[in-house]
Amino acid sequence: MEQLEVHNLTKIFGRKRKAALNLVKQQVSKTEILKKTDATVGVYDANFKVKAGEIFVIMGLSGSGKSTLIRMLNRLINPTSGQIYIDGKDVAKMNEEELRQVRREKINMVFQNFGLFPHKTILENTEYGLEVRGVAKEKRRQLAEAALESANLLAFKDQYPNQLSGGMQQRVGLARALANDPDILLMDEAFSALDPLIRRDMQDELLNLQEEKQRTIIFITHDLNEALRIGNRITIMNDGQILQIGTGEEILTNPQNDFIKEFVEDVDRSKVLTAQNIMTAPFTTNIENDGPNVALSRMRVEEVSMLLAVDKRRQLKGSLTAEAALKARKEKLPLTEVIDKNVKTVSPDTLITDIFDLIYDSPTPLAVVNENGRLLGVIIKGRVLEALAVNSSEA
Amino acid sequence: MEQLEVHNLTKIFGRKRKAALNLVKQQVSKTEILKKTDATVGVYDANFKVKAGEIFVIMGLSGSGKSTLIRMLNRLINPTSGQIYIDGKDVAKMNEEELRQVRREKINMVFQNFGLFPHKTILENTEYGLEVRGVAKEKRRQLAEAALESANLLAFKDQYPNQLSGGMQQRVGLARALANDPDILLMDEAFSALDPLIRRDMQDELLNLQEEKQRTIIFITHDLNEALRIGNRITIMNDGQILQIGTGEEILTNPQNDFIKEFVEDVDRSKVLTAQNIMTAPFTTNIENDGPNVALSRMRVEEVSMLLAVDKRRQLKGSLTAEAALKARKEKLPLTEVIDKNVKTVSPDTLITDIFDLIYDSPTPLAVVNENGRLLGVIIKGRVLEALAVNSSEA
Amino acid sequence: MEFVDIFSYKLPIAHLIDQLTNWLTTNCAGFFNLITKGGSALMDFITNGLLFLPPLLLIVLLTIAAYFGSNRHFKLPALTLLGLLFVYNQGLWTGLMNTFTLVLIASLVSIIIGIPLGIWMAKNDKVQAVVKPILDFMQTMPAFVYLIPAVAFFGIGMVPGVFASVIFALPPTVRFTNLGIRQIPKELVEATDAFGSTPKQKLFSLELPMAKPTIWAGINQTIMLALSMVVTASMIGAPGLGKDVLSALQHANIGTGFVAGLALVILAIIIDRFTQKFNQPIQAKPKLTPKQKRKHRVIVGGILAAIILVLGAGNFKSLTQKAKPTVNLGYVDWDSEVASTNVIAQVLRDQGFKVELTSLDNAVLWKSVANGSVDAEVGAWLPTTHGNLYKQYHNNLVDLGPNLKGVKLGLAVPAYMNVNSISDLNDQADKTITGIEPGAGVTAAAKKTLKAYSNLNDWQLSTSSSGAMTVALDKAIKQHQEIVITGWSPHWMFAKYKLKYLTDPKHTMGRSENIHTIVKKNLKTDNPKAYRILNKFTWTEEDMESVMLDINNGMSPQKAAQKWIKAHPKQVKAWVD
Amino acid sequence: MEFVDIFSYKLPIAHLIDQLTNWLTTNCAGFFNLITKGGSALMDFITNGLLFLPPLLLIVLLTIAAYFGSNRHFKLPALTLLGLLFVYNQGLWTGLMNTFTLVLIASLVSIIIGIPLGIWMAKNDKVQAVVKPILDFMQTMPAFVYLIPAVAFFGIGMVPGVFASVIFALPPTVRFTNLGIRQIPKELVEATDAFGSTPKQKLFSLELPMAKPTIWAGINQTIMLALSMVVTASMIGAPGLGKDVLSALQHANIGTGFVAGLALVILAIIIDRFTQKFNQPIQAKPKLTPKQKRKHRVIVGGILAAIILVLGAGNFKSLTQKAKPTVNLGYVDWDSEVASTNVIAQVLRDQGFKVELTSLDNAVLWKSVANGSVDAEVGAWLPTTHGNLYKQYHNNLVDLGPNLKGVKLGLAVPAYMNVNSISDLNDQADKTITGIEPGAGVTAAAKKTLKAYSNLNDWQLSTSSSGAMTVALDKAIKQHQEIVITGWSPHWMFAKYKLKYLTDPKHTMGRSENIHTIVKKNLKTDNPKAYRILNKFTWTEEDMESVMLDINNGMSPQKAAQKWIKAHPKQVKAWVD
Ligand SMILES: Nc1ncnc2c1ncn2[C@@H]1O[C@H](COP(=O)(O)OP(=O)(O)OP(=O)(O)O)[C@@H](O)[C@H]1O
Ligand SMILES: Nc1ncnc2c1ncn2[C@@H]1O[C@H](COP(=O)(O)OP(=O)(O)OP(=O)(O)O)[C@@H](O)[C@H]1O
Ligand SMILES: [Mg+2]
Ligand SMILES: [Mg+2]
Repeated sequence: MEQLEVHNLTKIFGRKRKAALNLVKQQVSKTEILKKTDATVGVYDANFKVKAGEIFVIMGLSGSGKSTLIRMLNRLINPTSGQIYIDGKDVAKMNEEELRQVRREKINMVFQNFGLFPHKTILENTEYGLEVRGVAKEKRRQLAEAALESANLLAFKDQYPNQLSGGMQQRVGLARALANDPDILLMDEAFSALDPLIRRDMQDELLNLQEEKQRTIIFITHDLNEALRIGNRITIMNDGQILQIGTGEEILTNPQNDFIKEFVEDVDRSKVLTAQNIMTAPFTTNIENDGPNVALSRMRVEEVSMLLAVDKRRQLKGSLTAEAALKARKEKLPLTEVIDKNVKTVSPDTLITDIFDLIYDSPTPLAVVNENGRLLGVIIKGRVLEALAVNSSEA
Repeated sequence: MEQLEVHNLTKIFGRKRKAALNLVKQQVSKTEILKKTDATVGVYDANFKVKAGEIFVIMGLSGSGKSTLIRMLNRLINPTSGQIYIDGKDVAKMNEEELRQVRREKINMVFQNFGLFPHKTILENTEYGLEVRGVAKEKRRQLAEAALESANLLAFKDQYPNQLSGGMQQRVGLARALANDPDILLMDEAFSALDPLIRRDMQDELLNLQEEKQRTIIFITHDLNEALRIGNRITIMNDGQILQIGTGEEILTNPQNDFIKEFVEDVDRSKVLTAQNIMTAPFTTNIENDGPNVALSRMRVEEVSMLLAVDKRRQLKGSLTAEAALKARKEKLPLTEVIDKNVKTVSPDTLITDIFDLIYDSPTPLAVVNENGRLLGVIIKGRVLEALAVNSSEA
Repeated sequence: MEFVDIFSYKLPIAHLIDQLTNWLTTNCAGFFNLITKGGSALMDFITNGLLFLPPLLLIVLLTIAAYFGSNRHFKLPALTLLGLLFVYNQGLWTGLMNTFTLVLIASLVSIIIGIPLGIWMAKNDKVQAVVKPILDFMQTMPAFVYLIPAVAFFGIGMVPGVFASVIFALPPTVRFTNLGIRQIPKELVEATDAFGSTPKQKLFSLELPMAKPTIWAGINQTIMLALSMVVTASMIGAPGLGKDVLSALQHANIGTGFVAGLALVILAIIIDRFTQKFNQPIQAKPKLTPKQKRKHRVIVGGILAAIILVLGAGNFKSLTQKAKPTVNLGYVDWDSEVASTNVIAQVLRDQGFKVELTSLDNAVLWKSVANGSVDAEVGAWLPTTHGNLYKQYHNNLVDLGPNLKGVKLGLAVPAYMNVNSISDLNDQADKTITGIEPGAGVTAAAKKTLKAYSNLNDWQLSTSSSGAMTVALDKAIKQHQEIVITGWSPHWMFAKYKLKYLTDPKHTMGRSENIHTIVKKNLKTDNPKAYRILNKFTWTEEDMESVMLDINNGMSPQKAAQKWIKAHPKQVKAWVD
Repeated sequence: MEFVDIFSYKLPIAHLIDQLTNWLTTNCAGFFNLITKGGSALMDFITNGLLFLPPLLLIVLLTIAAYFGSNRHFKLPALTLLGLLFVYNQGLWTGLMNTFTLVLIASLVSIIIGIPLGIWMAKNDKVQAVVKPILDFMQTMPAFVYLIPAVAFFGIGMVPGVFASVIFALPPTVRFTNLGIRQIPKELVEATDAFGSTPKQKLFSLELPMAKPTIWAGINQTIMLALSMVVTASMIGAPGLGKDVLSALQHANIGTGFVAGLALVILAIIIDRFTQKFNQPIQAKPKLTPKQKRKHRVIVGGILAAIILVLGAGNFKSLTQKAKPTVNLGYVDWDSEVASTNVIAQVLRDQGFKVELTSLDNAVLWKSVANGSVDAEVGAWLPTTHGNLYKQYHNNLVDLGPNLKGVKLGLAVPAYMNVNSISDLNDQADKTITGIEPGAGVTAAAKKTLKAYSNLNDWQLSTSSSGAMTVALDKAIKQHQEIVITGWSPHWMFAKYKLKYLTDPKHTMGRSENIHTIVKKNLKTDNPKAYRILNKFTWTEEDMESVMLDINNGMSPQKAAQKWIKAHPKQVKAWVD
């Protein structure tokens, strides 16, 4: 059993729920159903599992049911049908006291509309979750101030929400949930009102926290780059239904239908794809075994003017140009003496965007090595550009 | 006089405004001022002009005063000091009746927090601006329905705002302002809650409308790509002050300080920069004048294996490889006979993102030609990658 | 010490106020008179309209309205029906209608003044600073203080009652309109501002709709306070339930006072529930389609038209009652009267008259014949039972003599009781005579009897109502217990049970009576033909009892009358020739 | 017809209520006594404390409190100072303090009950459905109805006053607490829910703070209504300004009544402004630094301590004062009763008794003597005027016989009217007799008169109140118009205006009456000396009128009584020996 499991979750808003349900089963469109029954399909038949420590991102069109889905997880909205298991217990069947316990201890939320209390100061707002849990006054002040500090709002702690800008309010909502340190965090467009810089900071913060302590996060966003940056898995919804669930790469490289393809079209692939995705097999020479002649003949065969030099354990040692090989042959030097040790290397999970800087004026390809120095592949300019092309047959 | 001019506009929130003003003049930081005086600097000494028909984008950190600035333009916030001229009249000095007239006829707003009326249906909300202006019932229903249609919400017209998702509510706010067809449109993060697809649609919609009828739009966004896509000029604010105003390219290529540089770091340059920005001077041969020898010597001098072939009027005719030139010399053919006419060309304003597809597997560089077929430059892979690199000395 | 002196000098405020009141009374008399005249004309208009409809009809109509108004739920109509029937049953109908008029006008005036004032206060802090203490003044200055100026200005009656009620009841509407508008979220106010709304547009499209729940709560308080002033208003002569309360309490009749108070409460609850309809949460109402809207409008229009029509009719009727070629028969809703009235009504109908039957309280009935609002009644028991009414009104009506001779009053007992004369009574039936209404003639006679017979001097007369008496009788006979009742015949109880009159050697129960026909003064000239028929109408106890029996067996009164007429063609012919 | 029967059977609700009251009174006496004792102890404690400080000192202290409380603005302290000085200047200080205690306790009780009830209603629709009609009931059931049960339960004094006030004043707090909580935006409720708040946490951290403005508006209404009940409460013996108002109005001294009312208004405005401090918009209050907070706490603590100290001191003083046997005299605030009661009170005082005078509504007074909360009264007009009260209570009190013989009831007219006998009346004064309270004896007599005289059978009797009647009389005489009133003497109107009684050939206005002394049942054993004096007390119409005249000329009743006693040593000696 995973930490969070959702089975056949459905929510219909309005009176004629049965009729709407029948129609949705017949694949009638949402607007059609609305016209006919005055009922809105919020979510229909959602199924997924989220592991502890995972960041699970939900994306989809406006009105596709993301908020409805996430709000059913802590039962702010009562599901029309379906089960929600948190640590094996069905939230949909809990009584009030159990539900309260779960909300208090396990699951917190950042609201799309912030949900700040207008009569409480920023600090008091941030303390709220802790207060509810009965944390002692001093302790909770300390935790809340720390959370505000990391949201860069400590200076404003004695102001009231209406004295803050939209983005600042959003960060207060964020700090309030984070201060509470829940197992599961539901974040409904939690970064939408933030500028790029602070947004990046907050993303980093989230990822850092995630390293420290494994939280399960359900994250709604409209920013695919953000989704790809922080999400372990991404799900895409439309008209209340889940269309695809997968890692960012899966979705990007293997969209299940045209809708998803179009949906991810605009993404900045350089921020998603990594060295690993675009590297090609390298032409190498084992400098511990090979002599210059072997190397030169190899170059001829492969029609290249350079090889990467590795040792027996495929540790990258440098690069060997044709000239250097010729020189070694002429002067009878071992290859180890002539290789250029200044090979630019990247790790396999370096983003393409970070490769630009290295590669654009580099005469040699970049070497991709893992943390042990083992050579995995090379990156050539053409491949970089090919990967960024949307319509290339394979990215 | 431009349509909108702002001179020395300043807004300080709180009581001790004088003291805060003195401090801000001494370059004391905003948080410092808040601590000392309990007053917040909203906007300090803003100056800019916006031409009729321009889309003027404001960006900046959360809390940097964007909303405050924009809300002073229609005087929802009264400026502490400064002038705001709309069509030559100072809004800051208007009496109530004049102000009402201006708000009704000239300037409309999309609110960051939507500002929908909970007791009115979507349609009634959308009609509101028209109703205020006294548009006849039938007419206004028609206009409002058209606006809702283009926001893809017509099906929901009889629902109430609290029955809609966040993004849908935002679109209602948008439709309400657009239905009113104002001269000046203030849009405070008007697309922030929209998913990528609908957001792109709405951007297109806005640009289309802008072609039909020249509106002046002041647009706050946190999405640099969006800013670059729709903005004629962009201004960047921090701590209540305007740091830089310029076209997207100016800002991207010539950020005035490190803050702005960092701010624009994350942008997907491939969607901003065009062929023009990255092309290099081409090595050409005038095939009407030059013979194979001239071409070959040129190749030798420039250390390239290929030249672009142009005629006297620098019309691109094709490409000339070294082999082809040798062949021409050998067989005494005119160069016109040996050139490869299949050169890939792009126009100067092609986005880099669209160049990827062409260039990644192209053995030759791309030629940049204008609409008259005149060769302007070439694009080589290295330059493409260099342009995308953030830290390259010049992009 | 100068200081002490200042305090020992009492400011002559009291004197000033006296002078002010005097000045106003003498100098603004014209103005006050105008208001008084206009006000009482309006209120008479409404009350007449309300009283024009028979209570039961009005109750049914209101129940139906409640049914449709509450989206066909059953709570409100049930409440309306039972509550109003209770009031009617307790004989407080006229009071209720008068009170309703008073409260209606007072509330309307309060709302009409209060909402604009509240709006003004909400928009302007200076106005608020000035108005607030005035509101405090209005609510805490005891009503008793301004009752007397109210009388000085407006005389006695409804108008000063409304004046006093408005002073006390106005403030909540003002306060809560103010509060409601001030509580509207700032961002919504900004949204209206940003579109350049005029204050008026802002008011009607944002402020009033959003503040509605709070404003309605204020109006509800206003209505409650207006109702709470009803008793006070009655001190200056405003008619209505307040008078009933006050009069009961002067006699320390807590129970009676409570019942009158309960009628007020019922009115309050019904008004509250009806007005609550306007105070639903913003989005609860389902959106109407244009068709439904049209239907809605037609219904509302229809209801309004009906109300206006009825009000108009009530007043038109009361203005022009003599012009109509109809015969308006009044009757008290007793079995014998129902029988006779229906027979004569049917006879008149057969002669081509339009006959209106109005069931009235006995005193009202006599008053109505006297003032001509009713043409005739055929159930005047004379000389004893209705003797005092006759004495009061005899100058203003015409007595056509008996239509049924030899009805009887007396003490009656079940036949199984072993007693035959009043003077034989000693300790039967717990020494209690079960009587009817305290004001009835037979009650007075029974009292006289108790005094006159020495064997009865430790007996008591337990008055209740005719209904209660028959219930008690039924119960006693079923259980074969002893009971002595005040009886009269014709009455169906004599047909239903074996009863016997006790002989009355001292004749204190009155010798046997006759049932007279009485008509309004100028019926003879207005409608000579009807007058002639009424004048000739005469029948016997058996005739009447046969009709009563039919009715008692479930036949409708009209049918029973028709049946009797068919069976007695000659007798009827004698009347109409 | 069965249907007809149902309606002629009047439900015996009135009877049931009477029985219920009786049952409660006898069976729950212990409980009621407990409340009464506790309540009056508390209220005495507060009032004594307040009255212990010299008024001027208290005024200054309150002004200073206002100054600091209002953040050193000048409006509130100025209002406090001037307002209270005015009250003091008008000699209403004691009344003010008593009223303040009454209103304070009534408001506190209302708030303590009302807010939880309102919260419960807001959370539970079923509770709302049940409570709402009860609130309607509480606000519209006329206070007069429950005054008598209140006396039956709690005797007379502050406690039943608080009881009556709470019934009327409680609903707004409940209603607006309910409304305020229901109006809280849904997204905020969701936010608290999402964090797993318990209902209690939700209440205190969200609902109460957010609903505060609305709840305070409700509390403000509660305070206003409690203040508006002050006069009513005084009818059952609650001391305070209400008494001053009532007494002024019984004499139609509009000005004096107005001034007493004004003192109430001043109290209202000061309370309102002081409580408004709690009701500021959410974010207006500047955040306090810890140091300020500490300072704040010290100040508040100091004030509380001071209050407790003063209250304690005041009560210590009053405790040490009590020793003498008390006699509690009740009276209706009519001129004649004021005169006689003050004379006998002064006589008793001179004999070493501590005498408490309580002015009461007439029905309440009789009830109070009957249940022993009042020892005696010397103004029972028998047999006619108070005949029915006598009949009701005669078993529970002792009639010591007349203390003044030969008072008179009758129809009276201004001397300029050209009519001398009731039988001469024909169309004078719009055929209207201006009467007093509907339940008064003279009203009943006038009704009888209307019936008995055939020339009056189209006349009507317009009942109102004694005060209203004298105003109407005054107005008529000023404008030299015709008026016929129901008169009785001794009454000052005969001294003030030239009036004449109309002769009454049929004696329907009642033969002349006597004024009796009545005492509670066991006075003879409880306080034989007082009983003896009361039993011997008897004087004449001239005696009484001489006292009345002095009072009417502005002498205080006590002074007038002392003067008369001084002038009639022998007569008084006869009473006390
Ligand atoms: N009503 C107010 N009272 C006091 N301070 C305010 C008020 N409104 C805004 N401020 C302050 O002014 C500053 C600028 O706020 P503003 O709303 O203009 O920021 P913004 O640039 O729109 O930010 P965001 O991108 O988060 O919407 C903030 O520091 C904020 O705290
Ligand atoms: N309370 C409600 N009553 C009726 N319909 C609702 C309600 N809440 C949401 N809906 C409907 O459910 C659908 C899904 O709404 P939801 O808020 O989940 O969308 P979302 O995916 O979060 O969109 P967004 O990205 O715009 O926030 C919408 O069509 C909306 O109209
Ligand atoms: Mg959402
Ligand atoms: Mg903003």
